[in-house]
Amino acid sequence: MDPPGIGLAKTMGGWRLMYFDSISAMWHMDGHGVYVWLAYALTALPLILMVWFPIRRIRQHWRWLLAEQRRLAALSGDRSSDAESAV
Amino acid sequence: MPSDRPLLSLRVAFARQFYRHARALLASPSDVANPLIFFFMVITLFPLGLGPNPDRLATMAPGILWVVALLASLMVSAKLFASDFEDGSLEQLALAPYPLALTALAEVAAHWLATGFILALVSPLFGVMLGLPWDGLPVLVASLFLGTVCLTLIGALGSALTVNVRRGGLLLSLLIIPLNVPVLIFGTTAVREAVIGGNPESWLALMGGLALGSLVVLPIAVAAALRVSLDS
Amino acid sequence: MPSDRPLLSLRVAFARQFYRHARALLASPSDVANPLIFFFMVITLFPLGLGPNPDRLATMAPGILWVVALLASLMVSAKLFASDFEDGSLEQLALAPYPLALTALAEVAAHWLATGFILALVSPLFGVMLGLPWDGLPVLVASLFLGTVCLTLIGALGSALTVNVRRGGLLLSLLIIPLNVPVLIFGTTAVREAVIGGNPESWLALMGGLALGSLVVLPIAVAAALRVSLDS
Amino acid sequence: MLLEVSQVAVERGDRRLLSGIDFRVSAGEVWQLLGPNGVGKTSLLRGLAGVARLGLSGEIRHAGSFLYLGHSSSLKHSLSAVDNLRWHPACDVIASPSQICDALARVSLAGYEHRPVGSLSAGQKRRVALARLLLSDAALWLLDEPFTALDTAGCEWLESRVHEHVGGGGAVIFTSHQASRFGASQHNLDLGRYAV
Amino acid sequence: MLLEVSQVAVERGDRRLLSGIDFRVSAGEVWQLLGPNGVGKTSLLRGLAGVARLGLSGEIRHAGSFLYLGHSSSLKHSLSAVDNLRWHPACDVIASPSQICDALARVSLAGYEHRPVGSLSAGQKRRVALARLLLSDAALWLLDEPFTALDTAGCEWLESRVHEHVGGGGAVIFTSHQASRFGASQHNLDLGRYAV
Amino acid sequence: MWTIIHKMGSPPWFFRFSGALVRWLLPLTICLLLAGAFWGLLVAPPDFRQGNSYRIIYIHVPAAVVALAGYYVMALAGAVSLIWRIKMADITMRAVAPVGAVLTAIALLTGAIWGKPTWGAWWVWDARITSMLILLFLYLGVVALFEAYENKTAAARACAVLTLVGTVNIPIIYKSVDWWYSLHQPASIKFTGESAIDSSMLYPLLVMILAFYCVFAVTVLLNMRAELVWTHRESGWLKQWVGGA
Ligand code: HEM
Ligand SMILES: Nc1ncnc2c1ncn2[C@@H]1O[C@H](COP(=O)(O)OP(=O)(O)OP(=O)(O)O)[C@@H](O)[C@H]1O
Ligand SMILES: Nc1ncnc2c1ncn2[C@@H]1O[C@H](COP(=O)(O)OP(=O)(O)OP(=O)(O)O)[C@@H](O)[C@H]1O
Ligand SMILES: [Mg+2]
Ligand SMILES: [Mg+2]
Repeated sequence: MDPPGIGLAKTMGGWRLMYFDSISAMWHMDGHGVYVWLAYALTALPLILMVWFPIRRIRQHWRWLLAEQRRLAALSGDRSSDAESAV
Repeated sequence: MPSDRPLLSLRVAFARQFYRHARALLASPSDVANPLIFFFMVITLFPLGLGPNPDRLATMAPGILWVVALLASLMVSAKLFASDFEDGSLEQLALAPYPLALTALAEVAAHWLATGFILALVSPLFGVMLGLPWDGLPVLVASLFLGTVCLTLIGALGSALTVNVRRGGLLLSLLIIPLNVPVLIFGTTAVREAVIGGNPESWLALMGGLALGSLVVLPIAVAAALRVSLDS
Repeated sequence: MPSDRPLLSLRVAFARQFYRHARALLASPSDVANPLIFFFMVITLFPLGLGPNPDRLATMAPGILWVVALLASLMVSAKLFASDFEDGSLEQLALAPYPLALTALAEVAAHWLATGFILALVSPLFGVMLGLPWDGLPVLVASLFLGTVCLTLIGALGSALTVNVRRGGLLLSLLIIPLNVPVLIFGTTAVREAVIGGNPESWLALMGGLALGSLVVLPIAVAAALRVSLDS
Repeated sequence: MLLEVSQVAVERGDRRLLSGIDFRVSAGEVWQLLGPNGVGKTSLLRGLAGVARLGLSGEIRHAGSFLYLGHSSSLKHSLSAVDNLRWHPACDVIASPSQICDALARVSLAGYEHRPVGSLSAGQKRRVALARLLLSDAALWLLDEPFTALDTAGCEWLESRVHEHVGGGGAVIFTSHQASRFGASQHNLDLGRYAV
Repeated sequence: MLLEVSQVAVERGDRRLLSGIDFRVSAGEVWQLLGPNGVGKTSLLRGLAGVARLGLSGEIRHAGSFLYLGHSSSLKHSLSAVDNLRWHPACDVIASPSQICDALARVSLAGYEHRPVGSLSAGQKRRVALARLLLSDAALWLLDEPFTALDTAGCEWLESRVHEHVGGGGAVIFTSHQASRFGASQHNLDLGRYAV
Repeated sequence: MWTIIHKMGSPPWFFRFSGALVRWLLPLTICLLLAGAFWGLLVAPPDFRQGNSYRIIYIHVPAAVVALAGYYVMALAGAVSLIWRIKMADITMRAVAPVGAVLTAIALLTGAIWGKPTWGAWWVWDARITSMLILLFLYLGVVALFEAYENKTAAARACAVLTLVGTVNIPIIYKSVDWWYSLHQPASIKFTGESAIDSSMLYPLLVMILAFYCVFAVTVLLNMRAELVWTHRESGWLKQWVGGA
């Protein structure tokens, strides 16, 4: 998969930073790659969602609050300033 | 029930009753998730009780899954018509200008969808967890599909008989609940046959026959039982 | 709940609530009968499902009996406070001039007598049917006696928490099954120890401790949960 | 003639309650069933509707469709008012959601259309049940204590609705313990006279 | 002074219903809670009784015991009337069966004492519940629509019972949609005025 | 002590404080996660017995550890909510439950995936696994109970009761499941824990555990903020905040 000669292990001037020799070795992991990467992917997804959902909810609520305030402001005749996100 | 106007078609009547009931059952997503979690948990109890030996679990898997299905159907069907009776819906159902058997069937269908159907759908997962061989899984699903239809209908009959607490009804329902036994036996046998490489087809065919027969006969019996309960 | 008159003694208050509930249960036996039928049915079915190999049955008998007992108690507890809530008795109970925990305990006791107690009483019959050695039978009865106390109390907590929510039935199972797990494990282990000639006493002692602890702690939790249900 | 009752007798649990009841209800009439608690009003009404015919003897002849509203409201507490009316088990026509919201607004439940019926007050639940009177096109109404739990405005609304209905060629039979609500146009059937 | 309510506000499910309620009930008084359907009468009464205090704020002070009868009758349908009253959960004194039969006879239920309550008519069930008014010695009664389902005789009985009770130094708070039943001696609390 | 509790119980103060906290905790968490994952996946040497599959440990163990700790956080919040009736404790409980459930699910999932190459089966009824499964049910029970109640104050009380009873039960479950296993399961399955873990493998593990604690903190805080913004939409301080921001 990856062109020969780009050994990951050689990057830092001979000092062995990475354990794997090549990208394909990294994917393969002696046959365990499927499991390892699957596990990491299945962890990353819920973690991202867990952060993303409440942020989205806060944004929605914040926008609603802003709209409400603008509406009230428009009713009372003065202007309100723009506001940034609340996160 | 005389009426001088064109009636709803039976299809529409069925659909409406089904929909009403399904809505009441599944008002929120968590209502859909709850049966799944319930099955998951009850299945977990068996390894806890029987010990974690995988071989032993595997041989018991058909029986375990079927007992859980039976339990779920009993738990659901005990209350199938109770709320309808208490809030007066049953009276209105009896007055509706279409056959009571039909509308009762619609309710049963909604209930089945929320329990038996879901159980059948997710049963392969539990089969795998209990170590059931792959060959058994399709037959497991098929047998649960067919079997839970019978179980739910039988449960509905029991519920219809006892909904207006009367001793006679209780006695009858004591007689009826054991009707579940053949279903259970056919179901587990079919799955076991599939696992040992026998021929599950004949058992499945039998269950299919049973399910069809129940679908034809039991709604009528349920309707009759409901009318008796209302009358008393 | 202020009151300027001498109150009933707690004993009398307990006895009255117990008696009321026991009478009501006896008058509508289908709630009690269904779980027992379920128990009998399932236990009789296991030999059918597993094939008649007596050795295998005997080793699994403790687990089977216990799991099915647990499932039966699950069916019962769903209804524990439901009727009280619907007919307004729960409000009156909360207003009564003695602790709600006490009266709740009285109800639970009546329920236990009608289900757990009977189950424990008849369990030797089923033990024999499943080929459980004689040595195991006394321990089976003892463990079910103690265990069903815990199971019923935990079920009461679940019922109290879900009595005022839509579709509480399955939610209830979700809440109480995790709490039931230790009881199940202790119970099966005690019986199994008795069968293999180990010392079941220490396990029974553990269960006794659990039952006592539950009797002290859970009624209070149940009372708190009932108040929440009334409040919402 | 919308309903003809002749020589009807009512039994409940081995006890004869009423016997020899005879009357006929024509279009444009309002009938009130009167009588003390336990005389058999509900039993008779359920018999007329055909819900429970076991203890009934005699002849009951309907001409045309009817609508029965009993003591209990036949509402599912977990469904909203709109859903309850939309999928009501005994409707033989399907009302659209907008029609239903209209009807709910007319019983002063605007704003409560989509809340679970279980979270309404007693009178509000009764109003949801009564909204069926606006959605049905049955000629004869059989109403069991319809004024229960209603406030003054609700009672007035129901009275005017009944007037409207009988004005349009319908008929109403209802039970109530209160004094005559419909003045001279109302027929009274005192079941005390038929009690055994 | 049997009950003092100051600055009470009532909320139900995130919605504020009532606020700023102030009143005190002394011995010998009859108070009627008035207001249209859904204004919050039941919620307030349950709060006063302490059944549901979650949405309630403000101060409620009781002096002495009270009796609460809600919309639902707190009767077990499978038990007889006598058993229901005998083992009623909120009784703090034990009435003997003969006392109970006496009380049942006074609400015109002689002959129905030992039948399951589920087989009584709506008004008869209500009468069984009201028989508690004869068996309790609480000073303050909190009654939620007690006249519902009662026939004329039943209403008259209840009125006379209330008169008797307040004459003996008790007090009564009740809700009802009907016009004033107790004439000048009655205090009205129109909750419409406190609605938010 | 009291001032702190009172401050924590005050929504405006908490809103401001958590906003500041999240603003620097979120980037830190991401850095820690990436660094730990990089280190564990690509830098650390393989295990001499399990080969590369052991790299799952860097998510499996942190998730399990934090999931277990999370329950105690929830129980603490439940106790505070029941005893002092502090609204903020309700919100904390509500915020922790789903996070704990997800972390438990991650531990289960990664464990199951790890089991396939190691044990040859996706699932075995090992004591630890089973107790983790029961923990998941406990979390899901709290989430479901919260959703089931319309009135959120009542929901919080109900959940507090459930959580506290569950707390008593957790040690019992843990112990009993352990006994259950040790009695009847032949010792064919063993965690690798017996040999002391090499430091080249340990450090990334520690980084990942720290990272997962941060994830827990950040997600709980975010959940709480989302809840606060909604429940306090009518209150003055939030309106001022919105207007002034
Ligand atoms: C679904 C399956 C699994 C679950 C639910 C699970 C759960 C757990 C739990 C709860 C812990 C304890 C964390 C702590 O208390 O500190 C843990 C630790 C650990 N697990 Fe798993 N595990 C599973 C599968 C596996 C597999 C397949 C392996 C590898 C063969 C494994 C290896 C480990 C190791 C090495 C530790 C940390 C060492 C120790 O302190 O015991 N786990 N796991
Ligand atoms: N369980 C509940 N959850 C949420 N809101 C409720 C609940 N019960 C009642 N409500 C709402 O609270 C308000 C007051 O209800 P309440 O039952 O106190 O009214 P009420 O004055 O007794 O009316 P009625 O005369 O119809 O009995 C109503 O608007 C109702 O919609
Ligand atoms: N399910 C039942 N089984 C046996 N008897 C019953 C049953 N229901 C009612 N009864 C009896 O039948 C009689 C009539 O009851 P019904 O409900 O028809 O009275 P009603 O006139 O509607 O009274 P109310 O004004 O109280 O509503 C009563 O004496 C009652 O005891
Ligand atoms: Mg009646
Ligand atoms: Mg009310």
